[in-house]
Amino acid sequence: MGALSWAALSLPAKPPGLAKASLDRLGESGVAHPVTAVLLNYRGYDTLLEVGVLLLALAGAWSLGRGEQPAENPQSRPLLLSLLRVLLPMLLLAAGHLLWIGAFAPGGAFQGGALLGGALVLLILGGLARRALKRERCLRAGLALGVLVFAGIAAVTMALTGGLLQYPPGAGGALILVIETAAMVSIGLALGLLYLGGQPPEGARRSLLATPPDHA
Amino acid sequence: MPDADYRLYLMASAAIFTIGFYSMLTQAHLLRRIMAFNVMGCGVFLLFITLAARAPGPVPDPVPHAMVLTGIVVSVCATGLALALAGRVQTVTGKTELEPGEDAGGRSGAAHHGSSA
Amino acid sequence: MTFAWAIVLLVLLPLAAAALSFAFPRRGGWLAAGAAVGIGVGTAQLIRAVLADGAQIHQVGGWGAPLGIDLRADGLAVWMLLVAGINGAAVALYSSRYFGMERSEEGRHRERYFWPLFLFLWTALNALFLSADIFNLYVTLEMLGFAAVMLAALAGGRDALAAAMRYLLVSLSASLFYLLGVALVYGQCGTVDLRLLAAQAPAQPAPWVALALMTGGLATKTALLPMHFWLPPAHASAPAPVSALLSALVVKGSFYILLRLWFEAFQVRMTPAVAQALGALGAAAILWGSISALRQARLKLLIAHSTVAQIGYLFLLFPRAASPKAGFLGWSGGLILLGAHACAKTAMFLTAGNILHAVGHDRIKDLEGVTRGLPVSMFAFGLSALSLVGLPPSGGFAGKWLLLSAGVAQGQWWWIAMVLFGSLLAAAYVVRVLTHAFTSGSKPAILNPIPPVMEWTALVLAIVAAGFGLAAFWPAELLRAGAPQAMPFLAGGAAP
Amino acid sequence: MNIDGLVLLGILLSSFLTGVAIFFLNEESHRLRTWLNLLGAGLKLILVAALLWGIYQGHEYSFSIDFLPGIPLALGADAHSVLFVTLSTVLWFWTTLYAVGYLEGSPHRSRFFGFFSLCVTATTGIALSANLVTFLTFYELLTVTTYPLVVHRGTEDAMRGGRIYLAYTMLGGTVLLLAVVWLHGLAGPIAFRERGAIESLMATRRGELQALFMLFMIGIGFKAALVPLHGWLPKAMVAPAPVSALLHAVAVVKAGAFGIVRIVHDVFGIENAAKLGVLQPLAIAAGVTILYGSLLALFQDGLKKRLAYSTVSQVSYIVLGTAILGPLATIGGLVHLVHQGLMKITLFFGAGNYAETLGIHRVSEMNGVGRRMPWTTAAFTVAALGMIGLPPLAGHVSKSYLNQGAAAAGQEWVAILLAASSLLNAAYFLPILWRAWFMSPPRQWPHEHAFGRWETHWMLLAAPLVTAGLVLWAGLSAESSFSPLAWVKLIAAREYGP
Repeated sequence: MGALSWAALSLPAKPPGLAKASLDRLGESGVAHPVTAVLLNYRGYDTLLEVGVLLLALAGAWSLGRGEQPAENPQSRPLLLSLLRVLLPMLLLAAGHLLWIGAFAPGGAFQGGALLGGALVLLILGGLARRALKRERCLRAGLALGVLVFAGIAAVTMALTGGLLQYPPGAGGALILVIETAAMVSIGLALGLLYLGGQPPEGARRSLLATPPDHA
Repeated sequence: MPDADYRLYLMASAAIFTIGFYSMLTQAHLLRRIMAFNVMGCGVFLLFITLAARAPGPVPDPVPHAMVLTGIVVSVCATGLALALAGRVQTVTGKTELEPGEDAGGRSGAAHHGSSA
Repeated sequence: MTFAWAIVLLVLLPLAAAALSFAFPRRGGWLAAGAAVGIGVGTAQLIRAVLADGAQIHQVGGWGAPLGIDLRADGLAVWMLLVAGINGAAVALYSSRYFGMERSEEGRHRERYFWPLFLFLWTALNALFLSADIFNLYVTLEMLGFAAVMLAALAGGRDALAAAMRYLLVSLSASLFYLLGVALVYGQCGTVDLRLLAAQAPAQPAPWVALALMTGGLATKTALLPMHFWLPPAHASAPAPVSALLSALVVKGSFYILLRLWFEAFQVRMTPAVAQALGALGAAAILWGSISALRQARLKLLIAHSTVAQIGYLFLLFPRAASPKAGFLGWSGGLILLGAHACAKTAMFLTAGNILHAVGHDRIKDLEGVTRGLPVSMFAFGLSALSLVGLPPSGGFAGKWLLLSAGVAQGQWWWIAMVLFGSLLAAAYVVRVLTHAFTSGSKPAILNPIPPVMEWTALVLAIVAAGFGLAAFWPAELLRAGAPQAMPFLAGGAAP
Repeated sequence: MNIDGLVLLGILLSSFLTGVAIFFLNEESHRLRTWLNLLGAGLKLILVAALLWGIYQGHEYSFSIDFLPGIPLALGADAHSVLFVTLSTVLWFWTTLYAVGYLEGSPHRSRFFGFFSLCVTATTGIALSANLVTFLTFYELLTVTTYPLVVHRGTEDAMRGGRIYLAYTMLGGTVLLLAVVWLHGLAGPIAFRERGAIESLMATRRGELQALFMLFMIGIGFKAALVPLHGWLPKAMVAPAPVSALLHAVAVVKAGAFGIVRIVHDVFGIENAAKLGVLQPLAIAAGVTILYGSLLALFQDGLKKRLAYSTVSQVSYIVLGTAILGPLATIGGLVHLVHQGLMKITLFFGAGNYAETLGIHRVSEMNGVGRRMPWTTAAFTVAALGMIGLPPLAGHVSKSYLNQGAAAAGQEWVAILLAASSLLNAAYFLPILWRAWFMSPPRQWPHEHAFGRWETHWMLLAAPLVTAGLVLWAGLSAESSFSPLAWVKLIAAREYGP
């Protein structure tokens, strides 16, 4: 810790950071908020891989087998249900708002996705998502959406401008919004579904790997 | 930001990271170790944020902020994954700790076969 | 333009294939096949471009470092891509039958999740080798780590889950050490681009600490002694194709970043003391890994411990290459050894998978008569053993020859003795297996038939490992392409 | 590299491809396998004949491809190569024939003949190597390809023998690798050259060269079975008879002896080696080996073991001849490379026939075997008498040149040594012959097989008769212009220069 603090303290107080450069070129980036510009434009490639990491983490969790059964009977939790009635619309609205203002104020796909994820967790807790959770194909498609849209746009920009994630002049803002929307859906789904600790449970059937494999 | 504050945050980030790492080494319960990982992560993110705050002018350096956002998402994924895995370990072994010095090699090949073939 | 499209083929294609194979779990095998073909084309194009025009740079988003991320393909990067491509393709082919052998719900489950995880792993490796940005490297490193851990857990048993859990915790902590280092570097230098860092060469204490943190984290992920403890259980308890990926490729990802840090971004700090220290750990790993490999009762564990020893060889690259005299010999020797080890180790693990499935266990002392039942697999094992021991004309020999030549040129006799002694130890542990397998026993040899594809994949890879020393001049040429600019002191050792 | 050089590649491929093809054969396709074997061996024979003819016509042969950075994989056909490649190819053909007969009906024949062919590929590779790294490559390949042959039977004994074999040869290979790398570090790539390739270092690097010479001799000495590095040879006797014949007469030991000749002649140069003062220790090591091997052979009851120790002793004649400065000794040593090969392979064929036909493994069981198997025993007798050095057989020629060479070099002790060795040879061979011809056979042989009209399988009989004939020929026509001796004289003339 000593060495670490010493090293940290020795860092120059007036740093040679990229603050100026990123602000100077903000105009070219298609968004007005510098953090979003870094995330989706200057260092958009990081974010592309990161959306991949999120899907990977979810696939990894699902590979462990089926997760826990959500609450049996939603009616047994009246308090949660009444809370959800108020909270859910607000969460969805807030998520959409965060996504939209990400272009010029703190916010964006991750923040919005986190709220969506929270909403999903609440739904699961309330036992309201059981039917949705059974539609595994849709869930899988929704989860993969972010990566596919992002990678697709990266490939398209390559074809249009010859540069990976190099947006055509003027199209940056719109493309970023498309990416962010798709990413937000996937992020929300992934974060919410990670809560299950595995693949969504399958009706009455016992989860696949829940019983310890037979060790002779 | 006044100079003194900024140093305080630097030292705090180093301290948080060290505390996290110490727990990672000494704690046995998987949940605690996963939390220790998150504490370590917080130390790193704090360092990034502090470094961003050094930038001259009213707006902090956005690059470390973006990096922290990326880092947080990764660490959330890692936590989710680790929790799922720890849950599975508990289901299968009935324990919430890893046996110290556990080596899969200790077991005979035949008993192992069922799971890895 | 070549490079730009190669990125699409090498990174975006497998990434999209990974997402698609998650969305359409039944199509995983075909998606992987498509990705493999694309990666093959991309790698070939890139190799041609690098050999013709030297290092290639692509500025993602058109921004350019330091604001944007630069991707770069030089000799080292494309060599790693090639090694990953060959082994990845072989593992994909093998896996197309491996998971199907088990006709149970459990087997189908594994197969469904193997493909997306595998494709993410391949994406991560390709992205890692192409990245010239230490923060972007962090992201790829995490992707690699997650995919590796979850693949290791895929076997699902008690051992595999415990080993994967340990692996995950180690891997995550190590990544944070790396990330902390990245933060300090950015704080000091204001950039995370490898080449810009190399140009700055700052002398303050922070980069030293950063470098120590990053090296510690990466060495842990590479399983360098004494941070190797997690590797043998994780590699040995995973399904065979996964063991192959972990040993052949995953540990090399973090090793590659170490090379980039020490020989490029912070080359000014590559003092003889650092080089000797890393080399000494490597030497210790050779001894420890080989001796414990000798003592293993199970084949997969033996192979996993052998990985620990072979990783030790890779670290001998540091003292050999970090010398103005004959540095390039050590550099190319270590990297050729890396490729040879990858192919040989994949072949060995695939063979072990065949044996495990065919005879129902992998206890070395009960392998009597296996050569009779699985001649092709055992032949593959023997050939890959040639490379592991370093007998000519294998790739292992070519690598060791170059390392030894560098050692002679630098007058480092102690290290030469180490390399030679390690070869003898390797011979001892592979012969132990061969001895038991060749002994004609009375036991019923084969319980389950093995699909020919699985045997032949292992054999082809073993032939590559045992034969590519015959063309060792070619990787040396490739590694020279694009290297000298970034790594001036590697130019010191012209080919003899 | 030239078009003619493809002949060299062809010589290697003729057995390599045969070997690979045989691996793929079904265990049951005996006939096809036999044809493939004989085809490969025959093709190799034809190609070597073409090579000899071409050299006679004044063609030069070389072949090289890129290998390690800066070091090619190079084949050539100089005088040394031709001597060894001809020997091994001729003996190969007959050993293959013999092995086909010997292994009839035993399991794993595809594996056996596959490695058998790869083994000759490695041996001819050693013969044709034109530089040190190529030599090292084939030298190690020989180790690898012979191991499966040694352990072929798969018994506990075989595995132990194989382990010991591998331990010795791997250790030797490692020492050799060290020597090769070190010498490359000093002198750059080393291509074999008459009179040596290290002239430039003679003045400045004397100490290092001496150390290097010692390393080379130790590294190769393992395969050449120089005492005390010979331990593997008797242990490797667990292998089937054709393999023993191969190890002793054609491939491993012979490759070791050839390697020593190569290093002394074409890497160091015999005159340079003499100047370094390293020849005398080598001569002494060879002398010790000659006596030690003969002495131990005396006490072996197992026939193959006795032959094994005899090999330890006889191969060092070659080393001894190489270690004495002067053309006559060089000729004696080199020609023994051929002569010992012919004689020893005949002896092993004989031993194999006794074991296979009558179940005889010990000298003490050989009473009267000459009456039961006169042809085999006749061949065995010719070879044994040749070993003792009886004129006009091949062994006599070698020994007389060695004697003269030693006298010319002023090394009188060699004459005494050779006389003692001849006496010992007689002491361990003559009792065998006496038993075989003059003692009465037992009522029942240990384990008799019937083979139809000949005393044994015709393939088992043809090979020793032919090689025994060659022993006679090499001795009788030694002074003609188409004999091993004539060729060896040519080598010596070049080695010592005008």
